[in-house]
Amino acid sequence: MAEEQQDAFEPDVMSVSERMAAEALIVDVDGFEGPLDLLLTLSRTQKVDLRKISVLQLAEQYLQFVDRARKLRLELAADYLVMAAWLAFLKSRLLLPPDPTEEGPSGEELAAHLAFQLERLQAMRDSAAKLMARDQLGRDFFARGIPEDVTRVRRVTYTATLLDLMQGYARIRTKDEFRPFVMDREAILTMEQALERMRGLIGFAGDWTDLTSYLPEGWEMDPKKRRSATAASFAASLELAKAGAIEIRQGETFAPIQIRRKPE
Amino acid sequence: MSETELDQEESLFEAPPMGEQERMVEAILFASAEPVSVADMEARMPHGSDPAEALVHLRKRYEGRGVNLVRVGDAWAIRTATDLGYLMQKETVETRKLSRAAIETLAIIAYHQPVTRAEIEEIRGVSVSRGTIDQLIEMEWIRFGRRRMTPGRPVTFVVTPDFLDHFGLESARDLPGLKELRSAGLLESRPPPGMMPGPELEEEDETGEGQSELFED
Amino acid sequence: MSETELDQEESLFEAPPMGEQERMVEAILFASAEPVSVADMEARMPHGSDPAEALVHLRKRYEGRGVNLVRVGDAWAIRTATDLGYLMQKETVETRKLSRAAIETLAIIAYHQPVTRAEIEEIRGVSVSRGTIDQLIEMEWIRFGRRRMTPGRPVTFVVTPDFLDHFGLESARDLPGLKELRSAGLLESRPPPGMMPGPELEEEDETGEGQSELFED
Repeated sequence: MAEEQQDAFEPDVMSVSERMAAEALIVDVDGFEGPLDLLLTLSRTQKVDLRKISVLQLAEQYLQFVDRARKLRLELAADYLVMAAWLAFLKSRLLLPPDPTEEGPSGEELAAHLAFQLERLQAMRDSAAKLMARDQLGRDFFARGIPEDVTRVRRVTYTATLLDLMQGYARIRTKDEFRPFVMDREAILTMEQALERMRGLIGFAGDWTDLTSYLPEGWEMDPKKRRSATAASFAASLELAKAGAIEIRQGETFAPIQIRRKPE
Repeated sequence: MSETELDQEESLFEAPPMGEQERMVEAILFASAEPVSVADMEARMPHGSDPAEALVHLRKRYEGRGVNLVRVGDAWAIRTATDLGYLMQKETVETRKLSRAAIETLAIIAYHQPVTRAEIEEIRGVSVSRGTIDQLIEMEWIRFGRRRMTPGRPVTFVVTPDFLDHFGLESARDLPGLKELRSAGLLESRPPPGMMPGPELEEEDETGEGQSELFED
Repeated sequence: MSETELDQEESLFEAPPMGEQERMVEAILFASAEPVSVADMEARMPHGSDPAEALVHLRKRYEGRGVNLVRVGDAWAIRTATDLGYLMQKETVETRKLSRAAIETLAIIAYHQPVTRAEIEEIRGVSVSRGTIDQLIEMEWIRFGRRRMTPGRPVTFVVTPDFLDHFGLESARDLPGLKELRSAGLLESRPPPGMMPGPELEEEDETGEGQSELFED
């Protein structure tokens, strides 16, 4: 603190402890949470029950504090000054005999409310301290370390009615592009058909015969039909070979595939 | 559901024996880090179960054990016994250090709930910063309550079940010193006589019904 | 630490009674985020404690309870009793209408069983996705029938008793035929010129065997 500011106090006759207390207040001015907090701190020096506090004395202390603080050219927030003005007003009310013509609350009422406010603030501070002194979760007592979370299983069930089923079937059966599925096989020789055909023919093929000669008559002309019939016959011949009915050979890559009945 | 319907259903599905129900409640509570409400337990247990009764048995069973059954609002949780906290240093979670303003604001909300911001400011004598409220909401210790049916319809703040859980409170009624504060009239919101400095009071006193509101919704 | 020092300490600090140690082990296992080894427990408990013995007692205490003490490697943990696992699930059931593809596939299987996938595709005129078949199998409305004794030995599909149950049919034979569908107005149009396709025509013989297959196994 600057020397000249310190001088401001010199004329006052203060005990060392008084001066230290005053300095502490001034130094801490930013530490106060507003005028009410400051008033509460000041009231503690009265060392009495907050309900029996002398509001007049408190108001004087506050005004002195504000006065000193301003002498120190300390910037004081507006609400400190508003409170100072109000306390000055309160002081006058308390000191002067009540004027019966005047409206509004009496000085005693105002003083009682201020005392109530201070007591309430102190009570909340004590309660906050008690609350924080309680055993706390995660510090003094603990929750389950390996929680097994509830898994939400969403089960979807599907449903259909008999009507849906029949309509579905009817829909397929009456499709515009509908063709009976036997007729679908026009350009397709199924393996079953090829197999049937070859089973009948193989008995007559004692010697090596080209697989292509087993294609049904007329099928080798149409490329689509030929492809299907060749594939089906080849698959059928593999099936027959597996069953031990025939033997298959191919001279070289891409050479004609030949089959013959397995000699007995 | 009407009572007759309930009766019918009860006769259709036999509830499991109480011993089994106790096991179920035990399993459900052990599995959860959060308190579980009786309604939630009931929904998960077989039809006709009475978790409330099973809880009575279970609570007795865990009396004096290393973990205890505790009530948190209308929910239940298993928590380690407070005298064994020293064994759990490894599990200790560093909570963000709360400012004095935040701690006081929290206490005011807990003791005065539902309370408006203006009322908090009136009690503390300073304005409440947004950050303080935000921090408490973020910690899930306070939440918005009902709006006041007064001009401006200001929002109110109430404490949450998480708050109760954190401080080991069965309900907000169990806040330390609540009764004394109330009988001393310190929880009343007294309108200031005439002009007073500081934040203006704008609401009527609703504190009386406040504490009960916590358990309504 | 030398052995003599240990001995000295042991005599200085008496180990807590076994009941207390059990409480400690209980609290530690409850609060830990991972299974805890005996060595770890010992390090956390007061000097001279014997967590291994406490575990034996605690394990016995939890026998048949809703949670059990289980060994995980060389560590210990508290876990939900396996028979109560269902309590940790919350099932929500949603009912949806079966897709058109699934209904059509199902209808074909019902009318033509036993039927191969290739045949279903031929009848529908579009390929049948694996998902559709899987879905119907999962619903237990269809199942695999006998393999066809034809090359490739393709699997066949048949409908199940569950299917009959759902649709209120005594047997798949009770499904209305095409004629009935038509007279019921479900099959509006003309029969395709020349021939009347359908199960009656071409699978007469197979249908008989298919139906019986349903109830064989």
